[in-house]
Amino acid sequence: MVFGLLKYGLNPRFHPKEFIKESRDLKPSYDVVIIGGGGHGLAAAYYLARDWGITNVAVLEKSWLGGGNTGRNTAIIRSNYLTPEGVEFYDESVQLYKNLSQELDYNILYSERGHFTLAHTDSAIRTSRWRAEVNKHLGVNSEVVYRDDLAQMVPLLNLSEDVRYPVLGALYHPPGAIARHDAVAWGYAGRAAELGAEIHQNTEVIGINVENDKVISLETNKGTVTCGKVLQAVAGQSSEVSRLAGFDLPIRTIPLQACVSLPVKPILDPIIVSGSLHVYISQSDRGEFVMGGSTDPYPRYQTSSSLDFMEGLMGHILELLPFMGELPVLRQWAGLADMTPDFSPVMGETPVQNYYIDAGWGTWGFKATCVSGKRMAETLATGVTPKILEPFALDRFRTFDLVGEKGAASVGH
Amino acid sequence: MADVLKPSSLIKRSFLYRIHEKAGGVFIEENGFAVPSNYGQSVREEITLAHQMGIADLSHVSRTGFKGWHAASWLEKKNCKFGLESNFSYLQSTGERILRLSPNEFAIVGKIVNDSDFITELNSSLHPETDEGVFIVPRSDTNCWLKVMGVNAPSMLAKVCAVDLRPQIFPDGAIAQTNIARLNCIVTRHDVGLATTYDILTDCASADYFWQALLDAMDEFSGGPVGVTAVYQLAGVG
Amino acid sequence: MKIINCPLNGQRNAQEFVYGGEVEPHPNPHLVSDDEWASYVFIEKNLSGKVLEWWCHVPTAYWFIAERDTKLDEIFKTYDPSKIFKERIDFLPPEDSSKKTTESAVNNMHNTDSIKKNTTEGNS
Amino acid sequence: MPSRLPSPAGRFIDRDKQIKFKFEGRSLVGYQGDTIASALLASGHTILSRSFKYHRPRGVISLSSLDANTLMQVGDSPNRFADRIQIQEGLNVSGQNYWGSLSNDRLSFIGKFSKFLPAGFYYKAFYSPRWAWPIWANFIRKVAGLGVLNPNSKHSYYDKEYLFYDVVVVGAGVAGLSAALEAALSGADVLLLDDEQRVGGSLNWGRSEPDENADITKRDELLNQIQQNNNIHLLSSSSVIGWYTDNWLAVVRENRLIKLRAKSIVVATGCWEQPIVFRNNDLPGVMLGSAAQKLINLWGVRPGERAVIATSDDRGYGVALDVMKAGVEVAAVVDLRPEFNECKLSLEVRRKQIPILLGRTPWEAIPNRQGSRVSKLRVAKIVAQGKCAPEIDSFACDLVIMSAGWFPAAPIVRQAGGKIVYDELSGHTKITDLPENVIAAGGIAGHTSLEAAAADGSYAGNVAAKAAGIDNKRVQPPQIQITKESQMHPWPIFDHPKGKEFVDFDEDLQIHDLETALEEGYTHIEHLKRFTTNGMGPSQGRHSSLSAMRLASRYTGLSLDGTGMTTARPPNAQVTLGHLAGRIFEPVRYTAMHHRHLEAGAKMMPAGMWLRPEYYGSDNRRNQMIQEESSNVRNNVGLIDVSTLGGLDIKGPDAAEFLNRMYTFAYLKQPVGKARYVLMTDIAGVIVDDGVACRLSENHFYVTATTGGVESVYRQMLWFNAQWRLKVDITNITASYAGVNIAGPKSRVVLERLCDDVDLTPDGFPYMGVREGHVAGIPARMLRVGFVGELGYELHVPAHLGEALWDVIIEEGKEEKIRPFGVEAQRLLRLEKGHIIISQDTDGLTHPIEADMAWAIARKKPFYVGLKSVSMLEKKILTRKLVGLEIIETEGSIPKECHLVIDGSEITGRITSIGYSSSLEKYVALAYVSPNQSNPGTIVEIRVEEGEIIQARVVELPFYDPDGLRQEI
Ligand SMILES: Cc1cc2nc3c(=O)[nH]c(=O)nc-3n(C[C@H](O)[C@H](O)[C@H](O)COP(=O)(O)OP(=O)(O)OC[C@H]3O[C@@H](n4cnc5c(N)ncnc54)[C@H](O)[C@@H]3O)c2cc1C
Ligand SMILES: NC(=O)c1ccc[n+]([C@@H]2O[C@H](COP(=O)([O-])OP(=O)(O)OC[C@H]3O[C@@H](n4cnc5c(N)ncnc54)[C@H](O)[C@@H]3O)[C@@H](O)[C@H]2O)c1
Ligand SMILES: Cc1cc2nc3c(=O)[nH]c(=O)nc-3n(C[C@H](O)[C@H](O)[C@H](O)COP(=O)(O)O)c2cc1C
Ligand SMILES: [Zn+2]
Repeated sequence: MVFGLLKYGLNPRFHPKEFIKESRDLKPSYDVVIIGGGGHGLAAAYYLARDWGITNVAVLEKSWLGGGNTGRNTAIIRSNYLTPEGVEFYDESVQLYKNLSQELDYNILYSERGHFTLAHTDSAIRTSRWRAEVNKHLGVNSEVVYRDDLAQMVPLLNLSEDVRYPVLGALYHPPGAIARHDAVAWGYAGRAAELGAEIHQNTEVIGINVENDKVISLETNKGTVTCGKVLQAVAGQSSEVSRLAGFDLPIRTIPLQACVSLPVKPILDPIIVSGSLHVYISQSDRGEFVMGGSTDPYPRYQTSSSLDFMEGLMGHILELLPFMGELPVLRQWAGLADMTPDFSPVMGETPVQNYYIDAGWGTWGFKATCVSGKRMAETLATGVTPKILEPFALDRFRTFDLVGEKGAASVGH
Repeated sequence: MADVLKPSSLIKRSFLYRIHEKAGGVFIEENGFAVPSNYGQSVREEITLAHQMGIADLSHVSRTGFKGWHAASWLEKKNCKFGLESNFSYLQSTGERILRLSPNEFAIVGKIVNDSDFITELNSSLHPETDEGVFIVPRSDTNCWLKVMGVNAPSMLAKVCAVDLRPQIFPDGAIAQTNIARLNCIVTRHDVGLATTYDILTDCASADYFWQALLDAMDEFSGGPVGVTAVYQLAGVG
Repeated sequence: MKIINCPLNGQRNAQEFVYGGEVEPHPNPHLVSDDEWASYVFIEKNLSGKVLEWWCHVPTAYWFIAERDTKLDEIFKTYDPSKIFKERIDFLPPEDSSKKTTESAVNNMHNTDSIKKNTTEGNS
Repeated sequence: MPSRLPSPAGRFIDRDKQIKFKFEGRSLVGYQGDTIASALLASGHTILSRSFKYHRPRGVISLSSLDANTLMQVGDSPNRFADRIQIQEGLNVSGQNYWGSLSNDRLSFIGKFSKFLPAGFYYKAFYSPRWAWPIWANFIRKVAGLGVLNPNSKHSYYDKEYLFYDVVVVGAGVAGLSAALEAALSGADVLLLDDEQRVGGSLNWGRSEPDENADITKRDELLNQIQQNNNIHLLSSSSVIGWYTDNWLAVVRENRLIKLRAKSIVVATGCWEQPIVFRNNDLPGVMLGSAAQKLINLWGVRPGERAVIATSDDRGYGVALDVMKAGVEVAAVVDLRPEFNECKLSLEVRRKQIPILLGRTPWEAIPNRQGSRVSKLRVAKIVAQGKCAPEIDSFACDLVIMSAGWFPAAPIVRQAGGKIVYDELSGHTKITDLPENVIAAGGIAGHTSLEAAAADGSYAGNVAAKAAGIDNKRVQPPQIQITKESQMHPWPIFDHPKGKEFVDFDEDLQIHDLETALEEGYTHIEHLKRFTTNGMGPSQGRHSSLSAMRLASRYTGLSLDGTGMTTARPPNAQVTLGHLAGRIFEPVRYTAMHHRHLEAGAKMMPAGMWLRPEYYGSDNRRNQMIQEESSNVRNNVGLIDVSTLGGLDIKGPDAAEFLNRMYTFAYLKQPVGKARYVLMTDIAGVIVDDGVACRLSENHFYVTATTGGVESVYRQMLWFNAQWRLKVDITNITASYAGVNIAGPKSRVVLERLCDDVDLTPDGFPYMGVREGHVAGIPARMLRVGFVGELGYELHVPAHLGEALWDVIIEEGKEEKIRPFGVEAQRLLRLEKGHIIISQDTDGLTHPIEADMAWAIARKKPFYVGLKSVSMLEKKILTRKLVGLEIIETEGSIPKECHLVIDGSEITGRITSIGYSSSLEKYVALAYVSPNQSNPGTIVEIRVEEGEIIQARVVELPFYDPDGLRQEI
């Protein structure tokens, strides 16, 4: 509400109330402990309280909340996945996102832009069609568009045939959106705390005590906490934390970088992605271009920036949008993607009882923040994995029941 | 005009012959290939170019390769002379060079003129049934061979190659197996006469792309293509 | 950009290399359970710290092994795979597995002291 | 009003060279060496930009680049720092982010509402009711952004260069010059870089002595020595935009990106002068001391007529002397320190009888009537941290010079791991935690006098040479002297009841904005940054980070070190997408016959790194051409270029054993002279490649691989054998061989004319036979394989003979109506034969059983790469199966590849390949269906565009010539 702002201006002595709460001391015990104060952990805390009335909850964040990938991602939200499992899952998230500002009473600046995944080869056209067909089957708006349509819809795009990889068409997904990534974390944190959950920053889990295959308590840099159930949602640190609980994961931690340009007057409305050229780009409401590409060439637990990333990325962007050559870059950064072999997340039960996992979000997990928070909360509260999460169980890597998103996900955000 | 040699009249063809034709190449026959003798300039001018910044296509000159766990001992038996150091090129008394690419892999490049039978003989003296652990690598087809020459060659290469090839760092005979303009290359420093020279062996299928990329990089040094006549003269063999 | 010391080609930019995964002995499919095999196929150690891994120098298609700290992104050592994989490996069914199997390589790998002596020192 | 000073003022300008340029459509004149900003000020323009949010008028603040106040549109280039770009003849410059004109921006009304728009206001508004948000979003979007990108602009020529040095010195002030000299004297190969147009750093414009020439004399002496030293290479106008792993520096110099590898680096980038935070400190006419000195000394511009100088250290007195020299009247020097510090400069100022006010601060700048420039400064007494007494002195002035001290210009050292540590009592900073081969020197390292900075530079040069592996004896580091003149003011932030005390100029943030955010709980410095956007603008916090830290530290009670700084990320100076892209190297591979295809009118398509003919003929006749090409193969003879197929030579005593492990079929007993299909699975049992293996001799196989797959197949083979240690040699000979497939009933006739050393009779050279012989005198590996299902031969010849081979076959085949065919016709022909194409008819999870290729798996061998996985997958219930479909007569739409097979509400599969078979006169397809739909005769439903349902019948494969008679004749 615009009038909400009046209080700031009309009353000189107005002091806003604390929205992101200072953490108190850790209690000795909680019903649920969530490891990781990223979007996923915070959303789970919120839905535990809202949907299930479970409020004796602590979110333990080793650094500052939202400072992991949630604070580093390019904020693309869409549901045009390839597998029916994927489409259904991400679509539920998109529906939740649409109302999230109202739900949280906090504007996450959700903005529908339309999302184009460019195809430069006929095999990419085929995959686009496959996705479009599966999407339509499940009621998600996606269609394949060709060069002529593209020329109308995104006139800025270089559709020349004289480039190394000419654009042949695209998968167009009108609901594709961006949001203010930080606001999602803050909004969930603020409301979760309001409902009673505790958020402890600078609190790192350094040990997990398991007895008879059941989690008992957690060791942190601020002492031990016993716990009923635990949700691990630590993205890039997934393997390290699960190892504390005694099991390994099908995950590689690989840096993923992104960058932002200086702001210019709005010129590009939709989100443009090219899998073959490894780029994605959108223009934010501040006028900056937010740009990213594929993951770094090798795994590491380090978020340093690299020059080769920028060189490769810009080469490809200028093939698509040659007029951007004179645009200055403002900043580059990196996050830690937790990549799975089938480009799909790992959610649900683990070999350790009462210990649940939410991981494997790789380069695409921001858009899933709402649904995974909501459904993981449900899983913890009821002890039953909801149907929508079943395909993503950790056990699929034992039984060879992989989710086939790989084909669609080379640069999938 | 009847006796003007056209590259397509011969069956052996360099991947670059159309580029040479477009650049005004005047062709002579060498080793079964039509080879640009010059590009319409005088030999003197092309020599000057080669001293500054020139590029020549030597793809017609013979070359071969051997590898395998017994390749070194086999080559030694064939009177080839080379040291233990890998990534170094060893000059043979007959004028060929042996590029030791690894303990077990060798590339052999022929002399630029009077290309001897050395390589043909070496190739045919390998008997796969009996010579265990030695395998031939068809270098003359896998790779095209370009010579990048002149005082500006190091600066030009510094625009397209991330390895330090400056003369004081990269001595005559040194080899770098690396990337140039995103292509895998074998670069050897083989000075020709007084001209700082780099021999580059790279993917023949990308020769077209590679040649253009180098021409673009040498533009600021006013570099250009040099015919073989100038190269022969520089090498003192013309 | 990271410098990687290729045992064959010396110090080169990381761009000349591709990463090849953790060094993990290829189990003999006849000697492992389905679960063990599935875990070989999909599960990763993904350690934050010191690891042993495969790298390939692309221009020479040369595979080697590196000891790297994934947290500091520092490479301590690189060496030829023959330092670990010394002998021929066969994957025979149990009846005739009197011949060598992966076990020897596994032993070599854990016996890293013997490796250290003969290695090309990497940059750090 | 600023104006140009008479000659000889202005060390960077050449008054003999006048340069005309355009600003806001009007013609202006400046001199060679002028930046846009200096030329504009010299001609009396004080408003350079409009602020991001409130559209307030802004002038220069720092003149040290990355100053958001100087952002301008230069031709097609948006957001250029006018304080760094030199004017050139004809340059077209304009202001940004206004509606109306730069001097009269109609959007400046927004500033009136600033109270209602605290930091992060957008998180609290606009979203309710939900329908209203898109409207608001649209409005916000309209007013966003600064400069303008021209969608039609061409991108200019950019390139790159790699350089290597023992020691790289970044920053050529007194410290950098001294460091370069010392490192070079130690024997190092040195590169000295500076982003200014001339080296010298603050020696070019500063005044550390009453003698106005002392600094420049020092600079000339050092430069002279440097120029005599052959070990030093000097680059000015070169900005280091980032430090990256292993001392890899990115440098922007004109249109070139230089990538520098340094054994060691000396960072001597000096310090950034810090503003005082007081009301209206952003008005044009309020600037930093260094900016005023630069204007006067570098560009000969008088920055104003009457000045008040507010300072918290002795350098401010040097500034006072400089402005007086430039004919500016100094109304007062306002010293924030409570006591007078006697030094040469301050005594000189006092001697000149300039009023000096101690323990005071600027409290409020008052704009002139148009609001375009400062006209008065109100000065108040500091009574406590950030608090002032009510009594005020007022000074009429059009220039306010401010300095709250100097803060290390440390992004490079921080990217290299260094930390800035504060001594809160002395206000002093130093750098710690640097790796051995990165050395901070001079001002950045906390040395505040010229002598100390010079000595520290020499020391650093020495250490750097040592770190670069050059043996030398070290000199002693100079001691850091903490004196009063070096103090950084601990709290130059003065909260005004009416606000508009700007902390961050880029983002229009006032003290109040940061306080609100802190109260709302965004107290972590990273939260404070992100919530308020403090430090997130173009100058990346150069002038605002320190104030934000102070405010956070006061709120939380943590020390400055405990509060910490936000991460330093590249770029540290302006770099464009064009610079980073450089020349775009996209290698492309041509087969030997490439130009023949073009001459024949082929439409080329990318295939991996190669280009292949898709079909021959014009776009509008595509389908017709494909049909004609394929039926010509069926009826006569066709020729296709297959050079791009991967080729691998596998040799040695274990060659057969090796293939046996890599591929699913059996190869140990494959006869010499025969070819056999190869199918590769990865360790997860997924199909990844296929081809044929030809046994040329007992120990030699020639194996083909797919065009896109060969590189990774080759690499995988080497990787496996690095572990297995089989006696085998693997060579990728893809490029060495050009290949053609001559196919069709008349292929033998044509080949017979060209080949006389191979028995081509059906018995002499049967189906799946392999021979070595000559075709038209060209040595060839000859394979009788039948991907397209006709009599045919694959001929593989040395690449340099490929074009001649093509020519001669086309010539000799004329009589038989030979014509080239492209990839599309081939796809259709093989579809009729039911052959799969890996990655079209398979996907990232397809295993051989699903692809109906169990026949290609040898059951008795002990091992192949995917064995265990395939057998585990075999035990599972099959979920899909690849089958042949024929489309049942339709009037309307034809399914396309990847249209879905539907069973009720279920997706059971999809079409992977489809085409019209003119031989069979119907559409045929390969498709995945559910196993219960896979029996021949089953009718399945396919949903096509617009939801229409098409029926298809499952049929046995292959569609065409099921007994393989045609390929085996
Ligand atoms: C550059 C980049 C671009 C991306 N772009 C997109 C995109 O456009 N769209 C999209 O959908 N997704 C995108 N992603 C992916 C997305 O950001 C992530 O998948 C998502 O944010 C994961 O959220 P999370 O809450 O699981 O993890 P995080 O936000 O990373 O939170 C995990 C938290 O756990 C904490 N933690 C770790 N270990 C411990 C411990 N031992 N104890 C306590 N706390 C611990 C961490 O400090 C961290 O704060 C992108 C990612 C990156 C890096
Ligand atoms: N008298 C004055 O007004 C005044 C003002 C400031 C400094 N000083 C003196 O100067 C001494 C410091 O000298 P110094 O040599 O350390 O610093 P300096 O400021 O003199 O020189 C630093 C140089 O580095 C350049 N630079 C900064 N970032 C760069 C980048 N990313 N890429 C390329 N170049 C970059 C700057 O343009 C500048 O030329 C201090 O001790 C002080 O005595 C005097
Ligand atoms: C969508 C998005 C937009 C961003 N926009 C800006 C920006 O305008 N200015 C800025 O300085 N940083 C911007 N950042 C980058 C952050 O400053 C920061 O680099 C990032 O959150 C990673 O944190 P780190 O650099 O502290 O490691 C943006 C980040 C994201 C994810
Ligand atoms: Zn990505």
